[in-house]
Amino acid sequence: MHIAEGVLPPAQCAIWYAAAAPFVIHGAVKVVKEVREHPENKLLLATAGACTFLLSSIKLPSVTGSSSHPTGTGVGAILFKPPVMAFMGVIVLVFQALLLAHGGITTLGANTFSMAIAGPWIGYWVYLLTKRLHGPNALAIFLCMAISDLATYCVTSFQLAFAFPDASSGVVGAALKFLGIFAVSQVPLSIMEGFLGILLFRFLVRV
Amino acid sequence: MTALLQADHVVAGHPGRPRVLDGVTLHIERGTRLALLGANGSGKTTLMSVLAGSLEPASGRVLREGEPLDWSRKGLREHRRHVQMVLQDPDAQLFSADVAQDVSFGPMNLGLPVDEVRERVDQSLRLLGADHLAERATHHLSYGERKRVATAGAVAMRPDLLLLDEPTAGLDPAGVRQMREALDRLTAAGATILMATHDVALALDWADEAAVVCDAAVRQGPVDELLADSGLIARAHLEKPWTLALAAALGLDRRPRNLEQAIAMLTDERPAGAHDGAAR
Amino acid sequence: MTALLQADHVVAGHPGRPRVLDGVTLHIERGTRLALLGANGSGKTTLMSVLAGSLEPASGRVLREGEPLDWSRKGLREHRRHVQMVLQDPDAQLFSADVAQDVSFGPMNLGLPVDEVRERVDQSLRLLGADHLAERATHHLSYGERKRVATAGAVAMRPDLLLLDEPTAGLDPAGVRQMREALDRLTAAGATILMATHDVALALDWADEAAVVCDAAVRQGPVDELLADSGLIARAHLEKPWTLALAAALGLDRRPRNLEQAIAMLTDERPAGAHDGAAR
Amino acid sequence: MNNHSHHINALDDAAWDSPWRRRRVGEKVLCSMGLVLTALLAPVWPGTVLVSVAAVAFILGSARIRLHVLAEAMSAPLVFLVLGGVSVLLAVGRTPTDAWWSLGALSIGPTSSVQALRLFLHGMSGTLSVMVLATTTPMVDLLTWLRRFHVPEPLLEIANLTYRLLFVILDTMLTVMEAQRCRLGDNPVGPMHGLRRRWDNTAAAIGAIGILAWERAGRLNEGMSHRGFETTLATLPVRRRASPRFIVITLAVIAAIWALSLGGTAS
Repeated sequence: MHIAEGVLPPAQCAIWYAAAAPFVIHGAVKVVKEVREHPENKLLLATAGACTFLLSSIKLPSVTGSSSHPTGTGVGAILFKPPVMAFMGVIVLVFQALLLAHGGITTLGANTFSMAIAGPWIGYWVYLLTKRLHGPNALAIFLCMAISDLATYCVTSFQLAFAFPDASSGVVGAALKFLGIFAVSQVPLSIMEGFLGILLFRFLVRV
Repeated sequence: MTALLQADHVVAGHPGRPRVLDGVTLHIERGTRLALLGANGSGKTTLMSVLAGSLEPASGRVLREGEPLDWSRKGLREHRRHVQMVLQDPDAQLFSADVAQDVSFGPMNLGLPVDEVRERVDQSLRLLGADHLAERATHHLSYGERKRVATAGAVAMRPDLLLLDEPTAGLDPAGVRQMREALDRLTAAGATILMATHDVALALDWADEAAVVCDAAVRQGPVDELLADSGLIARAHLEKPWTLALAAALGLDRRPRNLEQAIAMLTDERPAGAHDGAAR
Repeated sequence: MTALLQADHVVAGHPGRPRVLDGVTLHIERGTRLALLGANGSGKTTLMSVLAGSLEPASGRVLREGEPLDWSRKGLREHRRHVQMVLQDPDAQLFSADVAQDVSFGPMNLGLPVDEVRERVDQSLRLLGADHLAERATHHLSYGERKRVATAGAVAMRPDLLLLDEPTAGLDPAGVRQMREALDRLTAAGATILMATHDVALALDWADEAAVVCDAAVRQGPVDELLADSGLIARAHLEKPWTLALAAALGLDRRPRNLEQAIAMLTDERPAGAHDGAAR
Repeated sequence: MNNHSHHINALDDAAWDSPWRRRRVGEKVLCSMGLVLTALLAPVWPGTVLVSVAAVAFILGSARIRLHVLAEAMSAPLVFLVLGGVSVLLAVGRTPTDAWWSLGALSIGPTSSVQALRLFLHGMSGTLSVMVLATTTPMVDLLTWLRRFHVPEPLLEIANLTYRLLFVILDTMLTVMEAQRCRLGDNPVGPMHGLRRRWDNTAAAIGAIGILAWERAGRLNEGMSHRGFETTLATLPVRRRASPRFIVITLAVIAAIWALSLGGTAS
């Protein structure tokens, strides 16, 4: 679920760009350093980017009909660490905006913040925390995937709420409204993505 | 007689090219070996997808045993019990860690009891000459082995009709030989096979019938007749098999299908010593 | 005379199989068309990687114009100006989505001025019969077109020697024809070509010399001589080209290399009317 | 998923075949982003409508993109905009005094409907403006163009490789999915349409695609080292001729939209 082009007012576009920039620059610096040392890693990152893009093109039908799809950022956070995902997320989001008309350029900052920063970071923290508490691996993966998905959707809902506060109940009311509407598709989706994550890692271990 | 599978005035394609096939009619009779010939991009794979129930035609019908194919979920499940397709690239068709597990994929989806699944896996690997590979990891197989295992995965569904896309492409001579032996075993076990191939010599030697895809349509007929037709060959951007080209160049009115028959033709021929070999 | 490129008692392999090649010696003279033959997994690709400077042999040497290859970064850079390899799978080589940009990669890497790069790109696409593709997207090309573009990428380096891995595999007859015409243009333009292939008939028709990889070693010689050697063919899991098999079966002491020569042999032969064609 | 992948190709194909392919990327970016900013900043009425009209005129008229390509591309954002619009339209909480309609906590009033309309119009005109770029400029051209802004080369190379691998892996993905369908992977026998097995099969498919993608990347890496790849992937810049006329038209259209919008509100 990405915010479409034109939907956010200019000031908020700028704020989200500013909020996302440090994370993305941090990630980009890491990526540049990484591939200077290991040029062959360019391809691995590109593969991860391409796979994330394609995974997001697996559309699951949802009640609201909104574009609900697995974000895959949870897997990426575990495999590549969140800073790298912040940068790769920008590439994927630009591709989605220009190849699928999904998301936008002025809303890129906001979408990056929700999908490529908040999602992976929160998911990754939960993953580490679960491991620290000696939780089973499968649980850690499930929580990472599901919660990174949920975090993305919560942040997006708040972003929309700031832009379109409810006529009677303000930002909080609007946030609840967006959370409610998108919950119909996003909550089951994030649980499914969590299970998919477990199955996927189980499959990868076997192979 | 009703054909095992039949395409009836099929029009099909994809958004960028909606009429890759434009009114294709094809009959596949039980027990035939049918070679599907055509240049790259002529629509061979599109036609196979339509026959396999993977691509619904824009117009026209697909009939199995005379019954129109039902494109619902249930109808397709039934169709795939009878018709199985094996794609050219084996790698993208093997999605399990080991060979036996991969071959069991189809039968497991049919919901069969474990014992029957096991028996089917054994039998199809045996038919493909791949029983010694059962416990191997799929990514340790050679290209030729992967091709045979991918085919075994389709054979395990016990289909009446197998649609094989370029089963010998990329194989070395030994690999081609093994694949052909496997196909012979499958035919002996009662399978009807359609094979799409670029290799006209193989088609002539193996097939009974041929279907040539050309200008978005299909010409079907005895394989030696179609492949001897220079006009059709040129239009379809194919090549005449050397045995037929040789016979034609020598003015012989025969259609040898392979090296042995060519040798027989020439040894029959030579004692006569006549230059006008056309007199048969 | 010093060979353009030479492998001298090369032992090479990979961690899982350290002696894929075990004492291979091979000479490539300037201006020859050399066919590299062998079954899948025999070590053809390993040998080509060694010759291309991509895999350092465990022992033995590679010599270019008599000088041992310097395996340092700098030495390899120099080597690649002279020797270029094209892999079988074009998608393993084409990294840019734009054809002209992709072909320009090698020359740009050489640090040439932009105008010369542009000229080289144009010329190599023209040699490969792919000039009309310059502005197309790589992912819009057919398999055969991608193969020719990948080859153009190597040709743009203006190498003395081209190592081509299965340049015609997977192509339809028209694609094979186009690739052969391109190779003829390259030879005419002065390139020396080594082609690894499974297609013995193609090798016999195209090559001057052959090198057969068999039992981790290489036998080199005139292509018609090696391919007529039934013992070698069997050991190397190859197949005799039909023209040679036919001549042998008819007891003719000739080695026709293609359909035309076979026809000529038989029309020369037939008027004599003798059954013992061996008397030539 | 099949349809969706064609959707990936639809905009990309249009961009490669576009008559504007030979235009300088900077000019197209100027046109597209100029319209986007106008859509965002100019008064909603008639600014956004004029921007939409101008964008459609550029796409269908000047760049000769086929209508159905644009229509298909717009279908996904349209769903988002309608949904977003509806959720803004319905206010929740205490019904405002000027509400036109209410049902329990839900209400529709002038404030919420103006907001909803604003969201919809901004979204439509913004997305259409971006489509000016998306339907006429292949991603590679855009990435090559970004070089002049001193974006670090490795980052652009990664983006370029991502784009190339996208189509290679898409092919693999479609083949894997088709092979699974053939063997009833999406349609197994069992309770709830074989739900349990469908999950396993989906995971197997995604895992297989991932592994094949990984292998492909490894092979491409090897192929590139054969071609002498060490650190950078320098390629030839494409030559394009500047078109002052195009720039003038673009600026004139944008200026006209501003004039009409501001004039409209002033009067």
